[in-house]
Amino acid sequence: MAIKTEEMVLNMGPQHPSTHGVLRLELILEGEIIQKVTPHIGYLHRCFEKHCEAMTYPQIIPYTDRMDYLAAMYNEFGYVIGVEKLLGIQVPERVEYIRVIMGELQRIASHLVAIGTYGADIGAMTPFLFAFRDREVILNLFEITCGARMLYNYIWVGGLSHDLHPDFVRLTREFITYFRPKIVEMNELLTTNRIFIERTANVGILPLETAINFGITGPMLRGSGFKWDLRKDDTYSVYNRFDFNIPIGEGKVGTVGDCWDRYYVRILEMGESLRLIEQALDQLPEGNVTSAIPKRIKPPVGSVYTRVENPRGELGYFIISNGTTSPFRVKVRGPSFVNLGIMDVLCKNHMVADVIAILGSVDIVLGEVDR
Amino acid sequence: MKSAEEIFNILKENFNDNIKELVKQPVDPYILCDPLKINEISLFLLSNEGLLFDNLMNLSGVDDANGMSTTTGSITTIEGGTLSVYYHMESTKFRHKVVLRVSTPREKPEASSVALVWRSADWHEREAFDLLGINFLNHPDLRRILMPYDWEAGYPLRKDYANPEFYHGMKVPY
Amino acid sequence: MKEYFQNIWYGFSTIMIGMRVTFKHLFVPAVTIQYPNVKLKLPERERNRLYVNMNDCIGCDQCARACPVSCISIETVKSIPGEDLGKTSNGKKKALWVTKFDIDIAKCCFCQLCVFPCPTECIYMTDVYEYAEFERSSLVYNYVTLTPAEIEAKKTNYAKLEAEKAAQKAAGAPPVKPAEKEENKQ
Amino acid sequence: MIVYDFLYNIVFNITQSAVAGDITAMVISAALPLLFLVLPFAILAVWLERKVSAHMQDRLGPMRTGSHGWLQTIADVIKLLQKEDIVANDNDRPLFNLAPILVFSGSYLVFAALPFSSAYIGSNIDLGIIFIIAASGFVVAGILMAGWSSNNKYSLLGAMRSAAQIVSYEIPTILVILTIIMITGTTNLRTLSEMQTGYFWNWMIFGGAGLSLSKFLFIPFMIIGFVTLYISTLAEVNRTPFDIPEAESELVSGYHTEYSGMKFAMFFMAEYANMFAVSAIVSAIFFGGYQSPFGYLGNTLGLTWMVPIEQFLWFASKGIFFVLVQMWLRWTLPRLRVDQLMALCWKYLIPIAFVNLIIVGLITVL
Repeated sequence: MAIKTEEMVLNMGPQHPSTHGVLRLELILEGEIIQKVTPHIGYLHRCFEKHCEAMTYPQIIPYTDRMDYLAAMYNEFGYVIGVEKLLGIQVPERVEYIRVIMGELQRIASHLVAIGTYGADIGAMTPFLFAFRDREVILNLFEITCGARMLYNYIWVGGLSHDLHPDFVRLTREFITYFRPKIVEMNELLTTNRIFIERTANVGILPLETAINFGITGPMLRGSGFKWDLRKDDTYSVYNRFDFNIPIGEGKVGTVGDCWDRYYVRILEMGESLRLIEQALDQLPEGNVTSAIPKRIKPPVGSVYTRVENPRGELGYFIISNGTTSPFRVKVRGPSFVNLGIMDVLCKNHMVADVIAILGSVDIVLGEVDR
Repeated sequence: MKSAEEIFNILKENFNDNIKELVKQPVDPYILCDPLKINEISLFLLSNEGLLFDNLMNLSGVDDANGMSTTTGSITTIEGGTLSVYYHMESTKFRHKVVLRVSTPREKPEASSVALVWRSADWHEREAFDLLGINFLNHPDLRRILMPYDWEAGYPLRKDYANPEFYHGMKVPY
Repeated sequence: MKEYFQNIWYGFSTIMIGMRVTFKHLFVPAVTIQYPNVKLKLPERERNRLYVNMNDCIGCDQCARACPVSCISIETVKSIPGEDLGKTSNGKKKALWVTKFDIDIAKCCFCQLCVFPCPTECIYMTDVYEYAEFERSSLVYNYVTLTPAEIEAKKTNYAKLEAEKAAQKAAGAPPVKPAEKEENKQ
Repeated sequence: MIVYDFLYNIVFNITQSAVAGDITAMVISAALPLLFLVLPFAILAVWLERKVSAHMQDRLGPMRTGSHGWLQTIADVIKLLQKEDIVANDNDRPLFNLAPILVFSGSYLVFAALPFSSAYIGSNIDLGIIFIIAASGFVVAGILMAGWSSNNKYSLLGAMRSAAQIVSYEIPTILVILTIIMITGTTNLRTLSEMQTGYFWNWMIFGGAGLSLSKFLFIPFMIIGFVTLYISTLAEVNRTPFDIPEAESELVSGYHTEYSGMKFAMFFMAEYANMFAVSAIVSAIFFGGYQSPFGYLGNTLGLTWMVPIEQFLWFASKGIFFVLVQMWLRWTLPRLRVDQLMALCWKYLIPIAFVNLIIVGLITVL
């Protein structure tokens, strides 16, 4: 006679230290083995899209900041590209370069949070604080540029709210020289650590076909070994002028597409972003950053779908204009939202502790999942 | 790499009347399709050797608000007209993109689900169902996603949506 | 067997490397500061509490319209001829009495959108960030310089003027010709 | 022993009863560590942990209460004492209330048999080491009780993990201790410490006293034994990388999720007291216990009364050193998964400890 067992339903979240916000995962467990994961989202739903319909185009920008609050610059970036496409305006070169610099700094900051919290999820607190210490330097750079540390409202339709601070270029170069050794240190402390590898290698393997079918993008897709980066593959702004690599998961310590690969892609991407920033700083042209800002933003009737490579993946804005000063419909395709949908596939037959490891490697921001 | 027109022609050959027209606009032209055949069209787009649209970038429901609008006091009601769903897809191999659009009557908004073609559509469709009330036929798990499961005050993204006064005894507009 | 010992060695060596890193950091000076005792110097573009310089405000309502969260509410009364409201610091002539200028700083999202449209640069963000209150209502800042009595006076003055004008119109000011009216509309 | 005799004499003089004197002296001398060692040490260790972690992470840590925040833990304890004691409706009340006491007494029991100095050992039992192992196993019962009675799934998972973990890791611990027993032939911790007297090369980690060939043969195996013992004791006190029972990021806080106020403080204190206890055992077994590595100042100066005090200081500093290493490990390493934890125990530690035992046995026979 078989031993009678009972499935246990464990609600992980909405208040839980490592669900990165108010996410609820309904785990169906057999012992400690996961049978099924059902993510329940919406605890942070603010109806961003409904808000947009009542506001003018520039007023939406502070709201886009609040979606993916760890990569606010990039949210603005994507949004303004969409509106500029609708308006059909060209922005000055200097603006484009500054946007790229800001976007890449933001990518590093966002990846630092991802890596740091991933370490904390796995149980190592020190990398978390090291990551935040370094992120602080980037936030200081943003602060001298636009006065805000997290929700910038810096990138505007047709331009920027401020020009760079006179010290910005020097401080950014200092940051680059400061930060390179820190990546090595992070590798020593966490990436190559045997326990960390044990916890993440061969866990939550995401095969490439599944990833594409699920619409997975960003470091997750690249972790599965697909060279796909919108900065190169559907280039926007001035990214085509820079030389940078797209790191992909190679299965160095486990299988291609496991948690470690996703993590390591982020580490490598930080290095690539540093290279990008260096090149952009070298080529930074002179110019006026506010000259192309339209007085009144009133795009013609039409719709546009733009997408940018957010630190978390493909951030898409679908904007329909009906010719008034506020959009008719804005739909956001959040990378975290789509990436979270794969939790069930990744977690099946893993243990409770792996759910945390997998969720950390998906790197969601609930502000954007729930919008 | 195929342009929207070429894709439209291929689709027209295969699906005749289910493909209505190619609407041209300055930025992204889109193809208007039949809402109840969209799953077959999608499957064709995904599996056709020359198209291979393997990545559904975005799926968005839209309230077209093109019906009769009557306003009494602060409450607006819209009758007739359509709700639409836009499908943005691309091929990671050929790097071409296409936009499909289906329109379904507001009173009985139904479209067939593409969640089994692209799994990424699953949550997008749930979101469109949740916020606009578009019923996706044959969807594996059509539940509310962003709003509370017991939300009864209608679909927030419709243009005639009005906030309820109370939700579980809590006053809604603060 | 070889793998077994390699595993052990790998585990040990990486743990040692990690421990070396943390040990080094024991002697690195801390990056944190003792906040209320030590304060960082804020950069000049710092965006914190809003401030309105009422001497310069002309009551144009542009900031209120730019605000995405509607935290600014402004009411104005037109001045009557003969009243001198003074000039703003950049030479604009004021024409409106600002009878209400409230900023609900609890709602404010610090986006700075209100600052840019201001024609007289009278609304700006300061570097004050310690303004916690015990009451939510005390976070609504009133910037109006007029006393309630004055506001009442301005309102009645204006109402009187309006009434006079209306009376004048009714009394026999030459009515505008219908044809002209239509032209104006077009 | 001086403490015991001293107390015994006082009571005996008053009551003229040997039984009364024996019992009173035993109770008081066994209770001394609680007052003078366990609580102060726990308070010190919590503060140390916070400072060590802070400095490793380029932070300052507590700075306000007292110089460099050394009063912080005391303030925390006072706060915890004032807090409401929350017992949820569905908790199993008797077990829920009993569990923290059990856990605390489990870790406190260990202190009774620790040889703090040649003059003082709470209870000088001959089965010292075995008693300590048994007593620390006692903690499992408390943890299981806490997990079960909390009626919380996280607590239950944590408790189950903890039970499995502690029970498994006792095996390598005992195997290593058996190696030592085989060499020294004693389980009395005081005798064991006395055997390692003199200079540091007489410590067990360097093969014990004497200058025979076997002493030098022992050294590598003693080091292996020490590392194995240290790792397994680390697991027994649920410290990172083996803190899966409380695994903050997975199980919220594991078995003490539902506890608040003083009951939580008891778990907390027990954990830190335990840390010192296992470090003390490691130092007693391998690093000469209370023995100074360089001889005693008291002996040189001719002040024999100073020797026990010095011994106590040496013992405490050795213990605290190993506690610091535990903290250092904690703030460096991530956490293992529950199955990997078991794999480490059964696939690595136990075979190594066993082979070590056999080899040491062979050397002893030779």
